[in-house]
Amino acid sequence: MSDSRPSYLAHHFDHLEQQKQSATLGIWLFLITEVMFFGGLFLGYIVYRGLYPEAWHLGSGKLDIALGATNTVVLIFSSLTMALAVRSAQVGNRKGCAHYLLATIILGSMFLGIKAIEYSHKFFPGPDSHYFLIPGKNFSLASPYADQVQIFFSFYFTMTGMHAIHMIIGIGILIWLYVKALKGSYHEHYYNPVEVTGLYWHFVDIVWIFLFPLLYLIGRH
Amino acid sequence: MSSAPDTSATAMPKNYLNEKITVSSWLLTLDHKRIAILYLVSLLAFFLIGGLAALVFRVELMTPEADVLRSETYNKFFTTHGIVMIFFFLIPSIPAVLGNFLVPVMIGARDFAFPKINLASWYVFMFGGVLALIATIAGGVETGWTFYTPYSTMYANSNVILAVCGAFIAGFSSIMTGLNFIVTIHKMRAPGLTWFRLPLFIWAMYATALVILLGTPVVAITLVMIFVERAFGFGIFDPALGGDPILFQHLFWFYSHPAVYIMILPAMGVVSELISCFSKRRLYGYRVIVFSSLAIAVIGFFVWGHHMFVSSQSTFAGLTFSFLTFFVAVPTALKMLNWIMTLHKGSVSLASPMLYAFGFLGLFVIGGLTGLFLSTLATDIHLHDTYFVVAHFHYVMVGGGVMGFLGGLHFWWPKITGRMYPEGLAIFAAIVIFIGFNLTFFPQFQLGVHGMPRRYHVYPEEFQVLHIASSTGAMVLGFGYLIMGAYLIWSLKFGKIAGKNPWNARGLEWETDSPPPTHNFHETPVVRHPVYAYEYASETSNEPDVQSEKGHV
Amino acid sequence: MDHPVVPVKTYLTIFGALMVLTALTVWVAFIDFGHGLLNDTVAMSIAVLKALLVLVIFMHLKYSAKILWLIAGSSVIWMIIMIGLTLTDYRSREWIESQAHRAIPWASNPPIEQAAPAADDGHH
Amino acid sequence: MNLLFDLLPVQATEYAKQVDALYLFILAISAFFTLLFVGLLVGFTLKYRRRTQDERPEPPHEHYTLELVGGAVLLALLMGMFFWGAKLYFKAQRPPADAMEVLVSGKQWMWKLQHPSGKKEINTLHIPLGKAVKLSMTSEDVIHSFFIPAFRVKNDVLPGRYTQVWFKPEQEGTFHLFCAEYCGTEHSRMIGYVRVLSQEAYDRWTMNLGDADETPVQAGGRLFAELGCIACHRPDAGALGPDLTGVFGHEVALSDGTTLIADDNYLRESILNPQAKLVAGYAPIMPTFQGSVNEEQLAQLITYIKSLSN
Ligand code: HEA
Ligand code: HEA
Ligand code: HEC
Ligand code: CUA
Ligand SMILES: [Cu+2]
Repeated sequence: MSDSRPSYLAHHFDHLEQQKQSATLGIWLFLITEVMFFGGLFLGYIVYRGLYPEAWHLGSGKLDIALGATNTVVLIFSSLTMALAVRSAQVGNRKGCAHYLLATIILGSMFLGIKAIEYSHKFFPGPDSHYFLIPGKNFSLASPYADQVQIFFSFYFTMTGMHAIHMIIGIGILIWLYVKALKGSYHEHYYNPVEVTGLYWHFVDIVWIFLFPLLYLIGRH
Repeated sequence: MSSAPDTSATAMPKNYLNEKITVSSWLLTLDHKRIAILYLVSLLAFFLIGGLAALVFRVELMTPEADVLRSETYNKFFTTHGIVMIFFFLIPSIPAVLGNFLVPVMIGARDFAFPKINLASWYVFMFGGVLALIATIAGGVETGWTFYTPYSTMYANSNVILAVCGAFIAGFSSIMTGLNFIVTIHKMRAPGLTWFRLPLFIWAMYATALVILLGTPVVAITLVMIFVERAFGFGIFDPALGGDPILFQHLFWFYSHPAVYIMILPAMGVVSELISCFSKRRLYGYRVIVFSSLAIAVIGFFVWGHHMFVSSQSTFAGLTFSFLTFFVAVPTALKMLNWIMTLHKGSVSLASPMLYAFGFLGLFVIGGLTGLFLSTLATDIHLHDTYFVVAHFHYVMVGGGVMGFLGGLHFWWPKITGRMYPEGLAIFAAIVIFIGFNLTFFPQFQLGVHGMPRRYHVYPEEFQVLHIASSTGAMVLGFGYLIMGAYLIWSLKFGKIAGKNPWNARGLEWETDSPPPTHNFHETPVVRHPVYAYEYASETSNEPDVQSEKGHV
Repeated sequence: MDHPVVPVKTYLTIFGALMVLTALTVWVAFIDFGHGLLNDTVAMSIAVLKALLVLVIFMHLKYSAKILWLIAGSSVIWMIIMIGLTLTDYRSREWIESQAHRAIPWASNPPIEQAAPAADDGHH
Repeated sequence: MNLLFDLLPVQATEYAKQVDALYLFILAISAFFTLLFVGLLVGFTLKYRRRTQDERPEPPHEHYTLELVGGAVLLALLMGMFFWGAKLYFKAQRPPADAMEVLVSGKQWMWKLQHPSGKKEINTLHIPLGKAVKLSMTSEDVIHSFFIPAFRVKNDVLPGRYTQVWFKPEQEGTFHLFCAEYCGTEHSRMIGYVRVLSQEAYDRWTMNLGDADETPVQAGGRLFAELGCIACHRPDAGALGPDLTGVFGHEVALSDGTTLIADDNYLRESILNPQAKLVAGYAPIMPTFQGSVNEEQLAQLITYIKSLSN
């Protein structure tokens, strides 16, 4: 068997199919752990929202819905380009794969850029506003619920922060894939890394799909 | 016991140990067997650190007054002891050492599905371990291993940040190992090795890996929350803002209760192997044991609130969790039953690994049954946070987990190193450890029932007698471990050559050389018989074992 | 058993659907359904729908082995176990502390404040 | 007591005896199974010990009757433990209505206690024999836990919340009081005693030292006036806030349509975070008193409000 082994088949696997299935199974199992990881945050969110609904409405009202919605669009768009990158590799379009990866990287970075702008609004609320929304000693908000709103913002920053860290890691991996894709490493016989990264990226997208309504859209009516 | 060919040949055939022996060939190895050795050495170091910390505070506890340690130091010591023993010794112990070594060999694979991730897991583990050690030894953390808020986030010193990071990072290494196990067991079994031909050790690893994957991320995010609250002043559990410290406990125990099954399931797997081998027959109710492992893994996630009966969670929640807790006892009890019934009409011999298996059985029964006092609401109100709990969890973790680990280590030692240890000394050490253990922890039940709270540095005088007994036991126990360490190290160089299958056991791992060659098998094995087919000569042969035909006396 | 290649058109359709749902969820958030819970339910249903679209098409679940469905499903189930059992605590705190003692027929003591009379019939 | 020979610690309450009965029940079951198990282990090992090197016993049969029956029997035993334990647990959760209330405040590393008479003490709790006592507990910093082994009671003491423990001592004497939740450096020194005195002795003790202090109810009433609560909470028609007479322990209708029974935690929340649960028919104008009252004053205010319901 050894003479017919392609270079991208690792020594301990018998055949490509086994290697491919292992990779897919592995990443899905990893995604379980991600669900539970964010699940812990969702649990905290739900408990406190149940205890302090008004504070949650107030806090949510302080978020910028336009930026949040834009980011949702950007991220879903990046999921599309990611899916197309995988597809290009599947059909052997090496160039297309690289291009779509690049597009995904750019969209991902856009998301982070917009997130950074949003964060900075909380850090530097501007001369005419009377609040400072970073949790901690200096947190200030003229409201009887200020304390509980602070908990809301602790969750806001932890959740979006954890999400952003996932994005950053994803973009790092994508850049590495992009470099290899430029060299034509991924093609119809071997595209595991692209597919696996794609699954991760879509998952991060799904997390945002939930974060967006939970954080931005409550109590708007 | 062994029919090992007593060759005086000093040079072993080419194997994973002697193939290449540069430092980098070890530190950059992708061979699961070498990674297992890396883990073994590091884990023993952690065990030593945790154990010595225990010895020091046991000495302190010999008198009711503070004489050896200051309160602060005492607290740092038991915290170090708990964190190191749990996160850096017992949780990884069997999976990362024996599991790493054996899973691919037992299923006839050349390696894990993801060897690089496997190596990374060791580095991640060491990185986390070093962080935690810096925190606990250089600085000192004094929160207890449970990190309860608001103490940990608002009052304790800031080394807690480092310790939390250490535990967080170690979690990743668990996850990597667990992931590798599941994928490998699913995708890389040798031809003929169907699910119900898998050795029970593999099943135990599989169940453990499930718990790891589902539980560990939750403790990770919990530690992140502790981290942001402590480091950035985010209000998450802070009661002054309306935060709820009980929420932390829910999150923490959601992982940490299942984690106790991460510690015990692998030991149960080892014990299944030992009992089968030293009774020379298939286990009674093989499938029951398989499904009880899975049941424990699943039910283990429903019971965490039994650590919080007096925490002032709602009365109804206490009731629910108590009720659910009793259901984990059933699959465990069934395992016990099956092990015993395997001995019935078996062919039982008491080699040193079997002694550890017996130690496990005897001690885990006590540990498990005392768990029932704690899951019963009214009795737990009294016993919670007393030495009764301390005794309970040492009986299950040391009496169960560590005994299982040592039993497995002895059983597979010849496979791992290619050499036998001196059997007489091994039996002696096992007995010393058993006696020392009971002397240390049995008196603690009595202490607890009489109200001695845990994590107490100074205590009322009437408790002293039992504390002295316990401290003495700890010395005996330490002495037992010392003998064991000594002869194991001795055997590396001077032990008798073991040969392929010194115990006449069944299982693919015994069909290859000891120590195995780098890719485990010279050619891919094909399994032809049910599991534990002691009636056949070997797992892969077509011939029934000639010996077994005339075996019945 | 390679995944079949999904046509670009399918991807685009799904993308379109996701965009529409995003717009919908924002729009709907500004409508008052009278009861806050209803707003939440709608928002979460849309989010679940979106997630399913991503899972099934973008993540190829539709074309994958059963085991991957099992994995995806069990992760959600486990999250529900965690959240659900924790909520048994939060949801029942006031319930039991102030009045629900009565609801447990086999517990015989009178409840804290409602002294003797309530205890006679023991259960409502 | 002698730790070496006494199976159980002092039983200073009726409840302790009941808990111990359950304890002995589980102990008996445990002893039975341990002995059975170890007996079988040793017995089988001796009886079926290996006689020849190449002995190969029959593989066991695969049928599951033993497991099924065994599992069912165990489950029955376990459910017995559960119900018995739960029954006692409910008892421990529900103090009798006539219980004397002592306020407890935990603080690193001491117990502050205050009696209905207003008498305060630290780390030693004097209580009369044969009288039900209920402790309303809260913490000023971290989590502590109030533990009296002789009474078999224990409950965590939390910052920001009230928890309770109750008991009815039936034996005079001095018993240990421990902090059972790890709370920092001097956790092991956060201990004290419970002194159970005869009623006369208790009264004498109260008289001796207690005359200078005002009762919590008195103190609460004074604060109620001083802090201006009285301005809004007057029992007349035009008052801004609801009349607090008879609120405690009774149903309150909230503005979101739900109702609840006013208990300690509700009163506490109403004072510290008034907007959290609005009483139906009132505007959200009550200011928060977070920061302007300390734990002790808060407890006194609440005791006062409770006294309005008697
Ligand atoms: C390896 C680790 C391990 C294992 C396996 C277990 C197993 C069990 N544990 Fe334990 N436990 C711990 C480690 C472990 N525990 C630790 C570390 C703590 C303290 C943490 C801390 O606070 O620091 C703890 C604390 C702890 C508590 C909280 C106590 C308190 O703080 O107040 C409770 C309460 O229910 C409990 C219950 C149980 C039960 C019911 C089992 C069951 O799984 C046991 C099942 C086994 C048997 C029942 C015995 C075998 C059966 C037979 C011989 C047949 C006959 C049996 C019957 C009659 C049923 N444990
Ligand atoms: C796996 C887990 C584990 C293990 C193995 C141990 C092992 C021991 N523990 Fe454990 N213990 C815990 C987990 C563990 N513990 C936990 C989680 C806590 C709670 C912490 C908290 O409250 O936060 C605790 C708390 C705890 C307490 C309660 C402290 C308190 O509440 O104040 C006590 C008291 O006696 C104690 C004693 C011991 C002793 C004497 C041992 C002995 O078994 C140790 C014996 C070991 C040695 C003496 C090492 C010696 C080894 C050698 C000499 C050589 C070997 C060398 C080679 C092989 C090369 N431990
Ligand atoms: C400015 C007016 C005002 C002051 C001053 C005030 N309250 Fe109130 N209080 C209200 C109003 C209005 C409500 C009803 C709406 C609500 O629940 O917030 C209320 C509700 C309450 C309730 C809940 C009553 C119920 O029926 O359930 C309590 C208890 C209470 N107040 C205690 C206090 C105490 C103690 C103080 C002083 C330390 C105080 N209040 C000071 C206006 C006031
Ligand atoms: Cu207070 Cu321990
Ligand atoms: Cu537990």
